[in-house]
Amino acid sequence: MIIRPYGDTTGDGMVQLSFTLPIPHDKRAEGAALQLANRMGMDPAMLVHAKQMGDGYTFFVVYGKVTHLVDTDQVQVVERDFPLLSAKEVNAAVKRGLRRRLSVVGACIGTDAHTVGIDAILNLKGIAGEKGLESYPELAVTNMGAQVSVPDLVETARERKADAVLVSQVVTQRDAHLHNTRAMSAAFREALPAGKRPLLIVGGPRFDELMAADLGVDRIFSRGTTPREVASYLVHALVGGSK
Amino acid sequence: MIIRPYGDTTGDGMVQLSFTLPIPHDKRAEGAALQLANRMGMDPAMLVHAKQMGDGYTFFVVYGKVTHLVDTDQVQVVERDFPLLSAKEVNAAVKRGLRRRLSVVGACIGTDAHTVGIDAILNLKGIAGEKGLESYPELAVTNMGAQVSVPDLVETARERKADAVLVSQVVTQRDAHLHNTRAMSAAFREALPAGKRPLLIVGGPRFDELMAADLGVDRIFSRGTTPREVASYLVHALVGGSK
Amino acid sequence: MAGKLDLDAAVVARARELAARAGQPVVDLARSHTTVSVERAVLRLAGVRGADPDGIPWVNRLVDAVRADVGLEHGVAVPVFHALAGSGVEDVTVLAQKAAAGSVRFSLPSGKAATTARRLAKRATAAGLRTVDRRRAERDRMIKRYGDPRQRPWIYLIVATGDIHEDIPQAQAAARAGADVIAVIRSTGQSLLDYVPEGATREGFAGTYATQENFRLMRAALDETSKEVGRYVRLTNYASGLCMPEIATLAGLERLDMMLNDSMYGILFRDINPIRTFVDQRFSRQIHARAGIVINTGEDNYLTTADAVDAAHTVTVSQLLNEFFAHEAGLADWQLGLGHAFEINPDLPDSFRLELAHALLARELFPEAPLKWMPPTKHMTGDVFRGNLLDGFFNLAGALTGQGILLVGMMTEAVVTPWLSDRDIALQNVRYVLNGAGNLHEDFTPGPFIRGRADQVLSEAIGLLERIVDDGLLNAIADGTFGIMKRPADRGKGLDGVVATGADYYNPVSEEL
Amino acid sequence: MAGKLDLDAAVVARARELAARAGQPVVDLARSHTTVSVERAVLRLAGVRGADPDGIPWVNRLVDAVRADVGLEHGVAVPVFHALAGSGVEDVTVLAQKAAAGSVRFSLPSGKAATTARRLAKRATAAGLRTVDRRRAERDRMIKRYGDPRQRPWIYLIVATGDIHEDIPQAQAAARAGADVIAVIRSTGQSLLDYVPEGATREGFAGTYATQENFRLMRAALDETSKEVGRYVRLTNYASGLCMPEIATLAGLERLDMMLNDSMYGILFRDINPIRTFVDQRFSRQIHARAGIVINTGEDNYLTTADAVDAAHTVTVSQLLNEFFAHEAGLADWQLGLGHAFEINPDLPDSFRLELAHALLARELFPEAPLKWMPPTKHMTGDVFRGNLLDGFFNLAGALTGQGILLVGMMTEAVVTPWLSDRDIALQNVRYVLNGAGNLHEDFTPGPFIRGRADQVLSEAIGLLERIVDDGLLNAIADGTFGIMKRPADRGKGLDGVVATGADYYNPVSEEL
Ligand code: B12
Ligand code: B12
Ligand SMILES: Cc1ncc(COP(=O)(O)O)c(C=O)c1O
Ligand SMILES: Cc1ncc(COP(=O)(O)O)c(C=O)c1O
Repeated sequence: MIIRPYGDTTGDGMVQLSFTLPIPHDKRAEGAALQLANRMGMDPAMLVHAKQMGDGYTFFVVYGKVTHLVDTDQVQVVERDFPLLSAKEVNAAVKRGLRRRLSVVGACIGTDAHTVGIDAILNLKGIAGEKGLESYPELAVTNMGAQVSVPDLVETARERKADAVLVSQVVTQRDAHLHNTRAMSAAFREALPAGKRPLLIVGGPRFDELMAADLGVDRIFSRGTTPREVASYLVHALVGGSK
Repeated sequence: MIIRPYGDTTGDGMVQLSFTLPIPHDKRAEGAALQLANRMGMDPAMLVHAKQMGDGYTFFVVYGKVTHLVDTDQVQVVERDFPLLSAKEVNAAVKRGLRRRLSVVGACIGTDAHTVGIDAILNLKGIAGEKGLESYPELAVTNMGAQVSVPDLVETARERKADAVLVSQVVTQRDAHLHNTRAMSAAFREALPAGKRPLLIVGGPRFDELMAADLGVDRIFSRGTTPREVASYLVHALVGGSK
Repeated sequence: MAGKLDLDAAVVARARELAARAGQPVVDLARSHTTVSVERAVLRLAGVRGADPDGIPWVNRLVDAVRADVGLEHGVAVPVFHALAGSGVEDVTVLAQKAAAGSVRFSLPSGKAATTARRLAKRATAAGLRTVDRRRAERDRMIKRYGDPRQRPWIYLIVATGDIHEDIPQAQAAARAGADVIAVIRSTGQSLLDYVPEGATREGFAGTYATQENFRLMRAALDETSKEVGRYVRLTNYASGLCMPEIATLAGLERLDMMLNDSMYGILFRDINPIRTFVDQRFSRQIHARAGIVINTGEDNYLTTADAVDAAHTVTVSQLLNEFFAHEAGLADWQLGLGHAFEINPDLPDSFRLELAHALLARELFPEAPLKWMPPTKHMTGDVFRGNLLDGFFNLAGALTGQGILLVGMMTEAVVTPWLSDRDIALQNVRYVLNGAGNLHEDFTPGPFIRGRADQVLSEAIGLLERIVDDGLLNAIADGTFGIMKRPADRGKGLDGVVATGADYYNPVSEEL
Repeated sequence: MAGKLDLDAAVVARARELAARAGQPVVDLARSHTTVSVERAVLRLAGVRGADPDGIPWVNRLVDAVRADVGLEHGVAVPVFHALAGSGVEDVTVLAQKAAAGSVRFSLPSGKAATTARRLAKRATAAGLRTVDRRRAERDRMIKRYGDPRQRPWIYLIVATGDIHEDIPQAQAAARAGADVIAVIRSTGQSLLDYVPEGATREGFAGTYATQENFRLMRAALDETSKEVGRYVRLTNYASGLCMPEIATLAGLERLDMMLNDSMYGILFRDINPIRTFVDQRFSRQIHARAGIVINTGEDNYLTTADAVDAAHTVTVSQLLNEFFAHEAGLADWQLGLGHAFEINPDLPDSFRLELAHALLARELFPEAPLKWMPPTKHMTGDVFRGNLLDGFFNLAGALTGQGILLVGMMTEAVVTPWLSDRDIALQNVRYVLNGAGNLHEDFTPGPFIRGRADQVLSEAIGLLERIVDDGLLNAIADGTFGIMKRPADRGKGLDGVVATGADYYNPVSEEL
């Protein structure tokens, strides 16, 4: 299906854009702002606000019509390609499929100290009304907390014979989350042979779920993930043929 | 000079974008939103907010880096190509150059009833600390008010032997301002031979000043115009060689 | 919300008395004139429907024909029903068509024929009024069934796509998202049309025409939504401009719930002749009174052309006049959505507290009226982030001062007519403020600054009313007292549609109202 | 702003007394221990500067060497100055380099040699303290010359580019645009470094390292700007993490004006050992007291992990403890920027009034302290339009409840570290609210809801303090009382840097403070 942005009439293509240019405010700056909007495909573009900040920067707000079309058939997304199980089903599948508890090791790595996200997935308390993985009798969860170094993580994963390693990354400035994830997956590749390596999962609000291969991990979870989704994925990836 | 948008670091290229797509919110919709951002040149684009409105629409906020460059040397603007005169200078120039009062007829045409803008230019009160054209002894101003029809305007311009006709257009939905301006300039072309035609000026907050030729007028004034600018332009265009 | 300002009751009474004295001469003027639109409204109630192939309604053609033959000083009712009785035609619309074709002529009967014509006219218009009454009863039933909004202020949202079939889903979505009142704003220019367009609008400019069919379509859609959301969603339009009486009538016939209807807006902002306006507004308010419609007055507009601090007292004066005219026309206090607005320059020190003073003054002067509180527009800019913030403080001021109807501000006010997403963001803003701080009035006890400012505005209003009583309201309007717009009584559009009534003027509708 | 809540003075006194009883055992613990960072701070005051080629500061190398030879239970001062006296080296930094190279050994002198070493140490550190004193006098002079901000609350803005040379122009621009206080937030992870990095930072992550050079560069830049804007612009950084005492010292040496410095933040949010933290915070606060620096505590953080309504009383308890520890360390009330935050779920009914209750309680419990009021973060989303609105109501709550320091919220809180334009929009928001509604407190008289809520929080705080007095503060921390973080006293980072002091422990700086 081909669609266009919608302001107040079907097909009007209207969008709102704001940005700063590193130049003082004058007519030429406004022209430069419109040039950018035009290059982004806005035509006509209306410059509705311009404000100089300090000596050499100007903030702009532009409204206008984009000429681009959106083709929803071409959209690439990571759709959930596994069934969403109840806690009961997860436990039953592990028991039956693995005949031992599934070992999960989680951590915030690098200098990232944002544990609320990984805690939401792992801790009893959970999130959005769902209990975390600790509440699943058949999952053995180790939550290493924040600012864990990659060597410590690998070591612990080895110790706990981790089936899956769950890593959270929230800080994204200067692509910290990407660097840290790559360092982590490389370390596991180095430390363990292919068959012995745990399933690698990263999560955090600013990840692009399409980048798993690029980052060397098995799966990425982004904004709004719930524990049940993660548990279901673990069963799908590690236990297989459940249900 | 080549520049890029500035978020918090020189060259980071960061911009903010928001729009609605006429589809319900799900992963595919988020993918569609990212597709649009990508087509607009944002890469990477972070989808930071998505909210369904009613049954079939979703609002998105996207942040990210645009790959486009801005070349300030290529910017086209209508720079003021005439000297900015004081009221005294304007009056003196008219007196000397024309040897009679310069006749100005102003109106909001079509169904547009927004007179505040044209009044700011014409009325005594003026705007931004500058008095309006009525305060210039050498200008004879007729302010026809709002919702003036094009035939009435042409008629009055003829009657008052207008040297210049000033038209305001504020409402832009469905390009009303463009349609009305074109109708107005066509009517003057039809009614009066080239030499007899008054100078045609339009103004309003959402005009693109580059469109004068396209709309068949002599000059366009946009946001933040002041009476002195208009008076100076009148001298420049109608009296010439002043100063 | 009683008495946070401790206004002096004697001063308030004095203000009302002055307003009555200032308004009475205008009422007398209105009683002694009719207009083409008043007469057309009568014919609409009598059952004339539809338009000619050029889109000119048959009511216009009929009134023009009557006027050409016998003038309007007697009213159209008698000549029309006299002609109907004589022509053998059953239907007034058919009569109008014939009249337009020149195949019917009008004359003034006398004696028994006149009595018959009056009786027929009365019967026909009574049928129209009965429909209005039925609609009102229908509304009462639906409110009983679905309920009123759960909170005050009621949340009032505008739609304005120019296409009724695009407006409808947007209005329904807005109602689902929390709007209690939907206003479909009109295409620019409708005010100056001396007829009411017909049919469903597909392409208006910055609004959708007020037509009977658009009213019907939208009301039906909102009835559905009312059922769905379990709350009666009100519909608003504009009884303003040259066709005030007719649009009021159509609103009554199609169960609109509120109408923009001001005694001076058309004069000031559409350059409509003052007498035309005062005659039209009186009739249209009589209809609104009968139909149980809440009117919304337009004082907010003054603050878009005049300064909101300097001209604060002109708003108060206009509200007092609107109240007087409304009562005179039969409207009850609960029907008076008197207008005012959050339009003070936000850069002014204490701007928010000045807003509170003004808003609270209106609240306490008109304790029973469901005041209509309008958002910032003049000082909105293309900075939409700032815009949403100002709207939030506007919402807060509304909650703190107990406003009745909150017209939801849009962050894109200075940019475009509202987008779907603008409305969603705006409603979210309202919800946050009402939910999180809606009860803050409990903790709001105006200090000397706010009370002093309210007293000052009230005393300036009294001063102005005294001058108006001396000079006459028409002269005050001519002098630019309201909104800095100067409008002399002998100028403006639509003056040729005003007619002084004769001794035998007969209007079967006015008689009933 | 006196007594809108009418808090019961006896109840307030009881709360303070309980806090003192809960805190005293921890003070005793702090007095009987030292840490590697306390000892390094002593050496910094004594004049050790710079770092080895790997970036490890010479103070670290020197303390490590002393510890290896004689342990730390006696303090570093005596062994170091004894070695200095014996080595013929003039400069302590050179001594450190030699020690690192293994060419100096340390021993504990006794008798006259010990007295000499003490005297030398005291002389050296006194020079450092004199610099601190000079900086403080310098600040006083500049405040006299340029003046304090014209309004309360002071406007506090964060810069965080990760590059000090990008931070500087942004900070200057922010000050020109109205910021009264600039905070350079630190690169993630600095808290857990057991040394203070050296030199100017060009690439930090989500912040710029706290280094002496960065402090110097930024302070110099802001001195320029202070002159330009005619108002002394304050500079803030973080004395937090494993190097609290040293960073406090560097702040004193470089005339920083405020420092984030909490008694429990490092324990809870950086998993630093509790005893390490309590020892370090005591010393760092003594330095802050001497330097005339205002501390900012971190109670706001609890509300990012715990619920702001459920855990409101834990904020109050922590503020009372922070106050007790601060007073004990010599800080005056005007130096206590106690933290709290606008973190209640905005969807909660009456959320804004609950915020007012909490904020006012803090205000009236600590009437002389310049409370630090933190903006919404947890409930901010990618909807930046909504974000700017919430920040506006946060600003309003700050003005209504008389907060001292307003940390300016950013609409992009949930998205990115602040952009230049975010800061500009945020400042515009603050200006609008303070200018337009800054005096609204005059009209704010809390009703039963707000007063009841404040009383409830205070009584819950007393209940919790009673339990802490019984169980011990360390156990309460171990149980997850604050921010739902469980931190046992025998765990956490930096424990190996804690040493119980011996009877002969000598610290020439502590003696002076
Ligand atoms: C709470 C918070 C803190 C708390 C953290 C407490 C704690 N114990 O976690 C405190 C106050 C300590 C803090 C400190 C800092 N913070 Co902080 N903080 C936030 C805040 C307000 C909320 C984050 C949060 O808890 N979200 C709620 C959780 C549930 O959501 P989530 O993390 O997205 O997790 C969900 C999914 O993403 C997913 N998920 C996440 N991880 C994983 C892992 C796996 C395996 C899976 C399957 C799923 C998954 O599932 C979760 C549940 O749905 C955000 C702003 C905001 N509103 O988002 C800033 C923010 C994240 N912080 C930020 C920064 C910069 C910092 C500091 C570095 C500032 C400084 N220089 O001092 C410090 C230092 C922190 C450090 N070293 O990392 C920035 C990051 C900017 C960026 N994009 O790079 C933000 C965005 C604020 C900002 N705009 O500046 N912070
Ligand atoms: C005041 C106002 C009104 C007043 C007008 C009173 C009056 N006598 O003018 C009232 C309340 C009557 C009104 C009504 C309506 N309005 Co109105 N109104 C505004 C408002 C709030 C401010 C406009 C203004 O006065 N600006 C200040 C002046 C000084 O600025 P300016 O016009 O840009 O003029 C400057 C320059 O542009 C230039 N300039 C302008 N004209 C000319 C001409 C010449 C020759 C020159 C040289 C220069 C020049 O110089 C001026 C001085 O610097 C704007 C929203 C906003 N904040 O911008 C909406 C707005 C313009 N209105 C709008 C609409 C839709 C309407 C209505 C149609 C709504 C309705 N359907 O009922 C009605 C009907 C009006 C009609 N028929 O045209 C829309 C237009 C949307 C669009 N882009 O198409 C706006 C943007 C609001 C919105 N978002 O919906 N409105
Ligand atoms: C009373 C009143 N009538 C009508 C309108 C609308 O304008 P128009 O007459 O162009 O439909 C307004 C403005 O909002 C108003 O306040
Ligand atoms: C007291 C205190 N210290 C330090 C920080 C900063 O964190 P970090 O220790 O990562 O620099 C905060 C959080 O804002 C804080 O409140």
